[in-house]
Amino acid sequence: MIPDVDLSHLKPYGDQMNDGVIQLSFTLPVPGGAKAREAAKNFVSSMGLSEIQIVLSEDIGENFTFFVIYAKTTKDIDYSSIKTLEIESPKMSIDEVNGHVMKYLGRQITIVGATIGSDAHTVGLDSILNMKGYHGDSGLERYRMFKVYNLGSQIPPIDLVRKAREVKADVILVSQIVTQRDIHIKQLTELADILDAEKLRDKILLIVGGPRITHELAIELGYDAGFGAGTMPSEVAAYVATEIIKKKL
Amino acid sequence: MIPDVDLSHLKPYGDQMNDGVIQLSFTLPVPGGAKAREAAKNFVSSMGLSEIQIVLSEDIGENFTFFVIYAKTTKDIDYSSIKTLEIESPKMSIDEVNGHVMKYLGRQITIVGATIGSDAHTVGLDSILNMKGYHGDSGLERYRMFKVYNLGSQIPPIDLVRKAREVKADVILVSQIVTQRDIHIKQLTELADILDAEKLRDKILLIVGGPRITHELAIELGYDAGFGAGTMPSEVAAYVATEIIKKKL
Amino acid sequence: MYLDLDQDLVRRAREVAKEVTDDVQKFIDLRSTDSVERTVARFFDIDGTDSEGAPLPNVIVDNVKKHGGLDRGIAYWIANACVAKSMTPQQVAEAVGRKEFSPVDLAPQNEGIVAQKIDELADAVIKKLENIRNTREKMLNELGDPAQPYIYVIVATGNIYEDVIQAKAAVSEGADVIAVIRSTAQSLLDFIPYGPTTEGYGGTYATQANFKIMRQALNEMAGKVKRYIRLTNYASGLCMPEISAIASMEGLDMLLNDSMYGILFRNINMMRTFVDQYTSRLICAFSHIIINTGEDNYIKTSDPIERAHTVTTSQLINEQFALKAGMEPKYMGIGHAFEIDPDVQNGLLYEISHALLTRELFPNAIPKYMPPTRYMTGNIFKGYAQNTLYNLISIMTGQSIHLLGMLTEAIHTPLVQDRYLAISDAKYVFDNARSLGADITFKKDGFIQKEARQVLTNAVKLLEHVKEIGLMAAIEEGTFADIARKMDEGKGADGVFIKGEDYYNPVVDRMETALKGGKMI
Amino acid sequence: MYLDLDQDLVRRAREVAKEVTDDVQKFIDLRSTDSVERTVARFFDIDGTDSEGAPLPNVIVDNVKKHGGLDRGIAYWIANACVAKSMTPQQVAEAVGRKEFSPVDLAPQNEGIVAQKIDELADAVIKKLENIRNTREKMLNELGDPAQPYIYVIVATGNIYEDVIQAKAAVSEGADVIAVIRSTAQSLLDFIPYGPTTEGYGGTYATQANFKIMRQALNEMAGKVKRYIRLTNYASGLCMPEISAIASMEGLDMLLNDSMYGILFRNINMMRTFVDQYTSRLICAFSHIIINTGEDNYIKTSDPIERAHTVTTSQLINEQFALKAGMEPKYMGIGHAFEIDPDVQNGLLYEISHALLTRELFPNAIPKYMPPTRYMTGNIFKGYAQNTLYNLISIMTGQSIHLLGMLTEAIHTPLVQDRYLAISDAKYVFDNARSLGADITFKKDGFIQKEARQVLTNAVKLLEHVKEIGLMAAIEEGTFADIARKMDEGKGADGVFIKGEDYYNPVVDRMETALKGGKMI
Ligand code: B12
Ligand code: B12
Ligand SMILES: Cc1ncc(COP(=O)(O)O)c(C=O)c1O
Ligand SMILES: Cc1ncc(COP(=O)(O)O)c(C=O)c1O
Repeated sequence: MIPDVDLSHLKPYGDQMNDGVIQLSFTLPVPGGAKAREAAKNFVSSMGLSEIQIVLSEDIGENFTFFVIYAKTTKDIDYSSIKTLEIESPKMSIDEVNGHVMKYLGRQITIVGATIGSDAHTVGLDSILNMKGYHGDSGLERYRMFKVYNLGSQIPPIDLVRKAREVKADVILVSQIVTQRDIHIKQLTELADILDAEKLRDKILLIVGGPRITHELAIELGYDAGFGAGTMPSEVAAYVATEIIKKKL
Repeated sequence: MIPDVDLSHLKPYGDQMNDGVIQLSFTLPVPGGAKAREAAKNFVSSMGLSEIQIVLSEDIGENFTFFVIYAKTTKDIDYSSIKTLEIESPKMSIDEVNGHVMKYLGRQITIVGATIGSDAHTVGLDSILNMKGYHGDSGLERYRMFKVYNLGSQIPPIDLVRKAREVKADVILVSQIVTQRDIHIKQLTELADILDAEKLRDKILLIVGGPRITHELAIELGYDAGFGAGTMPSEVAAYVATEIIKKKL
Repeated sequence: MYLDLDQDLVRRAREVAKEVTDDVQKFIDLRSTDSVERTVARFFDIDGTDSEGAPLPNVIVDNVKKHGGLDRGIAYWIANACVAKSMTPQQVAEAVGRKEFSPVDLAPQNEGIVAQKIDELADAVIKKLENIRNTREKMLNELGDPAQPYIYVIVATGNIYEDVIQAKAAVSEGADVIAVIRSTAQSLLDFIPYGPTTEGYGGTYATQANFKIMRQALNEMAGKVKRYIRLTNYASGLCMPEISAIASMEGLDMLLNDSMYGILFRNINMMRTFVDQYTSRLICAFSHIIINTGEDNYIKTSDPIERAHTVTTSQLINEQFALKAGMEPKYMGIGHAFEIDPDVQNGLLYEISHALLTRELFPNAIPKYMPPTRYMTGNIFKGYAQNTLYNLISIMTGQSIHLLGMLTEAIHTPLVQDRYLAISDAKYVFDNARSLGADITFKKDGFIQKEARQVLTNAVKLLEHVKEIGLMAAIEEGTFADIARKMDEGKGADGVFIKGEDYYNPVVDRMETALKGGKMI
Repeated sequence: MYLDLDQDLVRRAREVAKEVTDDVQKFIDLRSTDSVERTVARFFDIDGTDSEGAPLPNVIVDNVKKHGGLDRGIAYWIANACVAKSMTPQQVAEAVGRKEFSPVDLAPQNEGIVAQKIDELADAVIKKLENIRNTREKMLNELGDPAQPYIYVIVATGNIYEDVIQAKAAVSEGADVIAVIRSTAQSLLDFIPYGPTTEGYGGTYATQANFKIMRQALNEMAGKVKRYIRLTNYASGLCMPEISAIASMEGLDMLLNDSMYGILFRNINMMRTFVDQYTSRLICAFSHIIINTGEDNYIKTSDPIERAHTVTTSQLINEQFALKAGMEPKYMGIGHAFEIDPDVQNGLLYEISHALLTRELFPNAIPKYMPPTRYMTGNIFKGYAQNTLYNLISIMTGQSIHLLGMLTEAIHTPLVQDRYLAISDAKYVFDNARSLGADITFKKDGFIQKEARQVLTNAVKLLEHVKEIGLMAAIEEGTFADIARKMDEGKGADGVFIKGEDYYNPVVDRMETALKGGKMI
């Protein structure tokens, strides 16, 4: 840590400790001018910011005004007392994962993966599942003790569940990339509901991933785990192995 | 105005009316990781923002973490009721200004300008005072009815006042560009105090300008007016002419 | 030129591409699809939906199909019904929608009169399309064509009215082309939704009403800014020719229209797409609608350097299919993209090389350049820098249609401010480097020239292979984008049929005559 | 090269610049200044302040001056006092500070012994400086010299300890050079503040203690990142030679050091600056400290295109003055800047042309390229784009020292995040366009070549004129930066004096011998 940082009253650092400087930008649906600037200022101070500097106030046409602002926060937060709910899973090599599963489970773990609903993005899911993996980190298909079914994209939740039942899946991996208008929430909820309805939920480890997914959100939606941007396949592998073993013991 | 905008509950416009989306960036003096992300999130929600998306959380070394965040405001502001305190001065041509001063004052207006204190920036002041002016808008020296003394930069407030007294100035134009550590506040306050002490304050129209200056700040500091980034000389000329005439009548 | 390419190799590339597409064209000429027939229905002014909300063009075509008459072509059945019932095509369709009768069950009317009816209806279409085309071109000449590269931005709120607001702002900021992105995977719908829509995901539904609303808004703005503003939408998909039809009737200027996109990236049946794209492009060629091909998609998932030649290959194939549809090169928006990982050393030199290759390979076309997307991240500042270099390469290499990159590409569909920042950056860079391309040259046999030759050579190799086994077999084999699609699989296969010998499509027929004096080329 | 400049014109430019500076050098050689004498005192290890806080080097020099002995040079008086009182120079200075005596009042000691004392003190200095220089160069060789352009960033918090925190972060992000900006207008102080400082405006005071603190911090980081990290500060000003002295003793690598900056931009008396810069540069030359000249300042207030030749002119003059101080070209950080209004059409072509001109005119120097500043605005995104193009031009034209632009240039002194964004952008662009310069050439007699020739031609014209009337007269006439300065006006004029015939400066003498075997050149 930096010598004179006060962790129980943490503030943003601009060009000196605790100056609390932050940068903002946003657009107001009003024409540019003094009144718009005043509005922007009121809005920013309503967030508890002070020493507000409107460094750009640009009328971008059709009654929109774009602002770039620097301001200082009056608030501070207690860093020392922060608890994060994080996916804790040990770092494990492929052999360790395989060894582990062999030892404690004595059989392959069956995984079904898909991008559900109208979402056509496969690259994210593939980089977790495919041999090739992600940035040199091999995908789950490379693990001897995983049996992976990658259904691809635009899979209706109902089909995904059917497949899961058919192959007696231990794990479902869902990818959701498109989040506009919260469509991912709708689709993920639908999947969870179907699993409940079919009494499969507690038999299956339910995992979601995507660049806009957080573990927190996943928990809220009744999933076991959520993986975000930059996830490495090995993290997922280690998590799956440990959790399934827990479950089955 | 845009058809369905609600001016009494104005919110930022991201990609639809009232979605309230804003962008933020700031640095926390802690190392990167889940705990830092959580801290950033708490901090942002402490500003009354929701649906917080941390789109970048980058450990930039030496225990600093840089964040880029999108979030939605829960607050809205009443635009319709906003009153702005603005410098109101009519748009006037050079001839109009000269004619006006001739007619109502019957003599030249004497103006002393300087960048005070340790501030060495002259371009701003010069673009208001010099013949050449700013972006094709002629400077005050070009006005027949103004007598301009441009003292240049790094002028101690005391010297500026001495000069003002010596030439019986009607107007003092101060430029302040450097604002770091609020040095401009110190220097501007010093100038105002000297003028008070020397009982000159109410005899003189006291104006400050600079890219970080606002009319509001100027008023707070006991100045008559403040001009900000992109000021045109003609605005200043019109203001000076009308104010001095008011004063003298 | 900058690359001094081996012109024999260039000629060879075109020859092979032509041979590759010749076979497919033979296959195409024997077939039609439900969508092609619905296109005719739409041209005959059949619009609206039945009581269940099914679009009438689908209703009547499905009905005729169910009753086994479609291999004769929908035109005959509509005309025959019009004569029999002395109704307009619209009235016929509505009646069919009300299940009052099937056109197929009606007694065949006097051959001559029906033929006359068909001609009358078809001539009307052609007249109408010519008028719309001429009005557009008149407006273009009056207002003036913006300088290239055209500044092309996307609106994608899902709500057409919101789209209009944002499109207007974009135009006043300097946009030359507005593309309304379609709602997620509309390409997989086997019908075109009806009416104005306000709910879409990742984009706004392509409907005739939405086209009309946006076209009108842009024409207003064009008058204001004294610059012709082009409107773009998306054709590729299960309704490829129909979308072209409504686009031609609403005066759109550009359509995303790729001969293989649907097959590879949307798992649409290959016979379906090949047949559809032909009619779709005939319409574009006739209405002077610029097509945008989708080569950017190839390098969105595979490596942009190693697989650069697949882009070139697809470009050459797209060009040949467009020529077969009688399209002049100046309407071919040949696609490519700036997708190289920013961490690659000398990535910018590769980009310059690839961008120039497209430009020099298609000197008479109007190339469409696509921005960085897959390597954009949550670092919006870095994203802005990537887009700045992309803008620079575009002006430097003389691209024509320039789709702006968004600093928030990795995050959300563009906010108004994202679009403003993108447009102002493009204007800044284009103006600041306006004559750069004219002032530089590249070292003979240097990095850039070598790379371009390599890519072209690999493309020719690939084409030779495709020619060997045939394009369709090549697709089955997974030659393109590492994606394999089977001949008879994929969506919409059941919508393809072999024309009967009494098959007649009066609109296609007239367009072929107008564009190339008859079908065979 | 890229510009194929007329080499006769280049030769001519240098000739004239030499003649222009020859006269001034004659003038310089006859004179010394208070600051030059304080430099000697500092080299004799006189440091600290008196009870009023006046630095002891000032105290002793002022005292000797008051008592009329300075024209003999401070070295003699210190040595004589050391002998007389058998004190160290520091003890002498402290005693003088306590007003115990004036060195001038002390009885002259045995000539031989005093001379010996002087040699002893001076030889010690030289030894010390050589050691420091060698340690630096050893470290440089061990850790390795980063690739050019060096990534050069500024820290400017006003608080040296805060500066250290930010400098370390910058280094771990990829900075190669750290410059600690001086507190606003320190150049106008006729003394160097003493000790570590935590309060400054727009920058941090340049003090020997601050130099030491930062040097140590950077050495630690250098070890961590396995890259030699250079430290920069500012010399130009009233204490030009003294700053060089403390920099040389604390192992700095670069100094802002311009032969005319103080005169033109800080209204320092011209005689004072000319005399001071000579000794200042001797020290830099001897200690292998890279100088950074300040040509960027010319185009911060005047038009960067119309007045481009004033930059070139100043560069040539700076080069000649550096040569006269026995400096090898590789230590000449010839300054220039990317300051053209982004709204100028083809502004980028002008920038390329000007940047290449500097590069090709000084092939053996180590040019320092400065970022856009005056046309930066509150639009931080646009600012980031401007800096991205600046970075590109730098790598493309092969610049050596690259001062990073900050997206918030128009707003505040850099925040940590601003610096991070600047460094990551420079790394991205440099790597992404690493070999671009090697792959392009410019059209013969094209825009870029023509512009460069024009600028050089105008520079030669200007130099010819300056030669006509003499450099000092030219400055009085306002030839440079539209600023006129009178011979005897300006700050610090009273600090210049003519050397007596018994004047002796043992340190300067030794450096001149080491660098060029004696004064005259
Ligand atoms: C490539 C791409 C496409 C390709 C997809 C090709 C394919 N086969 O996947 C094509 C061109 C088809 C496409 C189309 C569309 N796209 Co798209 N696309 C992208 C793009 C450029 C890159 C995505 C990508 O491949 N990232 C690389 C992978 C490796 O990263 P990742 O997905 O984040 O995955 C990592 C983690 O998230 C995690 N992860 C992801 N999934 C899972 C699952 C599990 C179980 C786990 C454990 C982890 C995990 O692990 C991965 C490795 O670390 C993004 C923009 C961007 N730069 O992100 C837009 C983007 C995702 N697309 C977008 C949109 C809107 C669309 C369209 C809907 C646009 C339209 N209206 O046409 C269409 C339609 C697609 C559809 N029907 O859904 C938007 C989504 C906006 C939003 N947040 O809602 C984006 C962000 C672009 C934008 N700003 O508009 N797209
Ligand atoms: C040019 C320049 C310099 C030149 C100045 C040359 C000169 N003779 O003026 C030089 C190189 C000398 C310089 C030096 C320094 N500068 Co300086 N400089 C700038 C720069 C790049 C441009 C300023 C400019 O000319 N703007 C153009 C004019 C026309 O705009 P303007 O000043 O805003 O003026 C307009 C309005 O503000 C208004 N206005 C201004 N004054 C007045 C007065 C009146 C009465 C009225 C009515 C209106 C008015 O009207 C003008 C026309 O519209 C800015 C960065 C930037 N892009 O703004 C930094 C900047 C102002 N400098 C800065 C600093 C810190 C310095 C130094 C202190 C750095 C250092 N430690 O060495 C030094 C020391 C100078 C000193 N002692 O004060 C900082 C200030 C940060 C802050 N907010 O505190 C800036 C913002 C750069 C940065 N980000 O660090 N600088
Ligand atoms: C050629 C082409 N057509 C159509 C589309 C998009 O249509 P959809 O998302 O409905 O498949 C794209 C998108 O990349 C494209 O490149
Ligand atoms: C050559 C040179 N010396 C010194 C300085 C700054 O020193 P000061 O601000 O103390 O005058 C500059 C700043 O631009 C410079 O260019």
